[in-house]
Amino acid sequence: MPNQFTFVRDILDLGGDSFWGFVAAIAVWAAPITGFVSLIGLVAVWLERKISAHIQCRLGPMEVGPHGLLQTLADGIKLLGKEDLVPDKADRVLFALAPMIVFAATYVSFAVLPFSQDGVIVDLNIGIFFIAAVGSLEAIGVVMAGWSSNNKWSLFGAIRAATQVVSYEVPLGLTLLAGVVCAGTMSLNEMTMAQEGWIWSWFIFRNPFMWAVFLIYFTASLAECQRAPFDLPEAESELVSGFHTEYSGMRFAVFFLAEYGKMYVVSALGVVMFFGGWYSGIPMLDNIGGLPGNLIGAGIMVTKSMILVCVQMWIRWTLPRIRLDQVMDICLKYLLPLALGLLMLVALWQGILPGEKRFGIVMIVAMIFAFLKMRTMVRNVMSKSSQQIELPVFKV
Amino acid sequence: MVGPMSVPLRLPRLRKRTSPKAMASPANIQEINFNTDAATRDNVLISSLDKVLNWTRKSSVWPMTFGLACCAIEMMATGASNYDIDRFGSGPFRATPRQADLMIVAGTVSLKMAPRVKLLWEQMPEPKYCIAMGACTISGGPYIKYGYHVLKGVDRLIPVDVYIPGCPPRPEALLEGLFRIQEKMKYERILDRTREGLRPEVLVD
Amino acid sequence: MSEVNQMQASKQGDVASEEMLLNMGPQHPSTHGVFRVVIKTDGEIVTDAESHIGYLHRCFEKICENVNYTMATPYTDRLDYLMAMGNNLGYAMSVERLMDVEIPERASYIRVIVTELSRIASHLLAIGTYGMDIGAITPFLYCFRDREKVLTILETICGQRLNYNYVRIGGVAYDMDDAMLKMCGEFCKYFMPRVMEYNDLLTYNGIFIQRTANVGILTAEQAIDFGCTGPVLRGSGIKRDLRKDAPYSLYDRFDFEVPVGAGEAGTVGDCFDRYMVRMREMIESVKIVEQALSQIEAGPFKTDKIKAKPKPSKGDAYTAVENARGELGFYLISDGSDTAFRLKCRSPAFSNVSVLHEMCRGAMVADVVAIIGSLDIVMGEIDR
Amino acid sequence: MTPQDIASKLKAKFGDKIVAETLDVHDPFCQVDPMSIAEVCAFMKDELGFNYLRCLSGVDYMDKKKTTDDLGVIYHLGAIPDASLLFCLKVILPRTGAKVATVENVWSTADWHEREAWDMFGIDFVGHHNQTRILCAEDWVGHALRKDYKSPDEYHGIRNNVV
Repeated sequence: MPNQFTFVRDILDLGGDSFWGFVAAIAVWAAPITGFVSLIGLVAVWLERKISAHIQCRLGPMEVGPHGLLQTLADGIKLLGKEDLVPDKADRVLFALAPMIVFAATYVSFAVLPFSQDGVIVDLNIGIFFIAAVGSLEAIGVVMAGWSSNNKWSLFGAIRAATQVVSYEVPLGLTLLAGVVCAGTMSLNEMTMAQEGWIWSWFIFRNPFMWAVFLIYFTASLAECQRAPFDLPEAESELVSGFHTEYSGMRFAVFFLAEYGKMYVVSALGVVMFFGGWYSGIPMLDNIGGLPGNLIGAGIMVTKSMILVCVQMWIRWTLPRIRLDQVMDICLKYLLPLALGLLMLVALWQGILPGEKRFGIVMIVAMIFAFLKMRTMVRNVMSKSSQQIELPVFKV
Repeated sequence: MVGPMSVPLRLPRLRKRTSPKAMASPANIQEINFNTDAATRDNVLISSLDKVLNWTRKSSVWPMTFGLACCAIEMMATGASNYDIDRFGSGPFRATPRQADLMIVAGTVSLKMAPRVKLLWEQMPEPKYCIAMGACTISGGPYIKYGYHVLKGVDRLIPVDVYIPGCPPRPEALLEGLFRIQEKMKYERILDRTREGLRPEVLVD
Repeated sequence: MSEVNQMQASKQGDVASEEMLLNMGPQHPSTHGVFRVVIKTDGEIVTDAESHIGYLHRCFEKICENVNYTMATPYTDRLDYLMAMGNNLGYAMSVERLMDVEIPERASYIRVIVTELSRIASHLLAIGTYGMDIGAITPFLYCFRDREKVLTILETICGQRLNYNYVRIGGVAYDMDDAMLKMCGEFCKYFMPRVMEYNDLLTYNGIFIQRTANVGILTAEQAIDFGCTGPVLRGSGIKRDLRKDAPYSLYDRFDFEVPVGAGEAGTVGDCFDRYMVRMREMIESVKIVEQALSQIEAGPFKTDKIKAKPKPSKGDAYTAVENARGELGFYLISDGSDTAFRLKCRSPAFSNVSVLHEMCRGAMVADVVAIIGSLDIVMGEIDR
Repeated sequence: MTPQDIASKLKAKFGDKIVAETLDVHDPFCQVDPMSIAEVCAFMKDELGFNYLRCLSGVDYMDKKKTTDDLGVIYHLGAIPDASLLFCLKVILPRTGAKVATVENVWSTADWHEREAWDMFGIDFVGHHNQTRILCAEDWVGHALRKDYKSPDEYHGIRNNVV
């Protein structure tokens, strides 16, 4: 596939196999990713504060810039200027290293995330595998942070994080496998291209079991990001601030940035696997090609990912926190067997009807129907549960 | 006017608390005179950088979740929907002192609690600010006369920037206190160290 | 920290699991003030807990021995600052009992109205912060939104948002005019649908039920043994409410239920039961306010038999009222002067929280937070 | 059960350990010998149904003219759910070496109440498992609610005087 950004390739080729060429290539690619991660962090934090505020009948940041748009920027620069504290009895090396590792784990994932047809830095043929591998590095950083802080709350947070992240790797990996089975490739680019065409060729519609796989993926990814209701490692009401209790200033900001970066990564991966990546679902729009086509694709991809990020935030500000043993129950008793069963079903369907896209139309109709019925369904479930536990029912 | 680059750009330095006694001594005034020549003081780059840094600080004052008594309920009300301190960028109440900029001492400090208040203050990273919220933290309030176990004013323990009277102060009063802190931050010298820590009365032109 | 070092030291040997001492508070986001509990944990399981109080000891009883009866009223506000009207009422009633005076009917109605409104405000805060302890932050803000409405009414009546000093010895400080009574009625109409909103947001939530059901079970025997009262006792299934059992003021004129825990989601006496008791008590309070509004008639709002410096006759009496947290008692000894000889405050949360270590045993660290929240402690009252 | 019944039952059971009885006041009470308060309370709980200790207060009876300097402990007993069952027990103690038997084995709630009475009045509850200060700091000097208590000027280097 021809790469539009040939000047970068030129730089890569300029160096050839030499060390300095390698360094130059890294520098050229690192700059835009760094910018993008920071931008995602800025926007996502602002969105989070605004969304939470509007959920809670508040306004959220209003005074710093129009509608508080500059709020996160101000926060970031302020955190840069704060005193950098290392607790007296902390393990200084690990303490300094931990945020870097956590951030690196997220940061590296961006190398293989596709933005548009040609807008991918490295089109690894094992891209999905790569993301899963570096993603779990984060747990190491978190454990380092918790251990080195020499604070019991931090240690609690770190151990919880390790338990949770390692357990949820398993159902997450199985759902990733389901995506791989559908696409027949591990490359994220090729996986997206397998969903080219009308909206029903997206995997979530094409395969009747993929929507369930998506729900499991989304749940597991929430746990991977340590977002509510799985935010036990930094549970504010229990563990003060969890593993980053002792972190201040820039180091804390790095943790923060990594968290939002990770949210974007899992959302983008979900978009690639289930929602057709950079495809809009309308072939005419997707066939433009060239630089405009790539830009439109990148816009669609980022928008889709940010919508998923917003859903994560919506869940965070609605649900209470789950207890550790319940978190493990959900993972090992429900998600894992479900994911295994669904993987088999997905594979079975894929074996019977390998290239069948039109089934997606049926699924879309069914989903719209279910969505319309959902309101009454939820009401029914609620009234059933209210009968069961005899809650007060009032005339509204 | 000398160009901006003639002054070496230094890393942000922390606010230094110099005791007034040391500032007033003649030797110090000499030193200040030596440093404050017109060239460095009117430096455009540094003072505008200062403005930006001050703006960021005043726009994101993160308070610590530190409720002691009745005033804490009003502090919670200030963070809640009706008053919404988040509008001014002070929404994230941090549970740990390490990530907070502002300590709102909300409620009566007893003598049993006093060492812990001091510890928490010392755990906060610079630059840090303190609001004494309510009569009890200002002077002991209603407990000043017969309250054997009550600290008579939190300024006996830690430096206080803004006092908010009331028992308890209304949420609007707390917001006003926050604005006063922001006002204070607006005129701080961070990079322009020639003026750092100077009080108006010893600033010799 | 030494424990961490010990763990490091012990790792060369066999896999020995050691207990870890975890200090929670006095500055902790979910200890509701300055409560401190030292928990002994084995991993995430709590093996023992020890409560430490006194970080907000404000010498209430000493002050009351030094200032006259009228001047002591504002200090009672600051005991249980979430339901200051109830404290005022208890204190005023204890002095009135020693003085043997009758309170005008209108004053009693006003007392009931403001006390019940105050109870709603207190329970709203308890429910909101309980949601926050469990990890749901949004219900907290919804509760505060409606709590502000109560506070606005109370502020209109007496000019303060939190510590009212409104219920005075011999009546109330100011009369309530018709506009204020109308505000109360409007609030009652506004409030009922809101309760359904909290139910949708929190009570029906599966995670919330999972987190609170079968957690922190307090049996009825334990509750009585430790002197628990209020929603904590009623959550354990015992129908005890001083408003019903030993009616004071005008509570015998109103028709209301005493909700008790029935183990709807789990076992009787778990956190969910205590939460539900508070939820239902708000409804009952609204009912009482509505009845009081329909019954109140014109008349004096305070008795003219009591002067600015009341001097009760010599003697002692223990008077208890049902506050939002349970039985609030004042034991007053008078020596005939205008200053109390001794005023002991029996605070409900003091007894309620003393059972904490029994409830925490075998729970998880996250449950400790849920249990403390379900006890609904107010440190101003515990430490006095 | 009227207060008269309760008082007569106590008299019949304990004889001269019931020092005095006063029944025509707001809260009818019996005055009990300090060291036998525990058995009286156990009897009240097991036989008479007072399963609930409403309040335990320490009192310093020293008045301004210093006609007396006794300390006292007052037990307000009640029952759950029967709210009409009320009675009161009083114990009078000498100021120095005030000792009274603990009732924490009868009602667990007495544990903290007795610790508070120790903290505030210096009344020694014999047999209490953990008689430490509860409200004041652990290294606090003096018992604050005694009438002759003087507030300290300094605590751990923190000025505590008013000026």
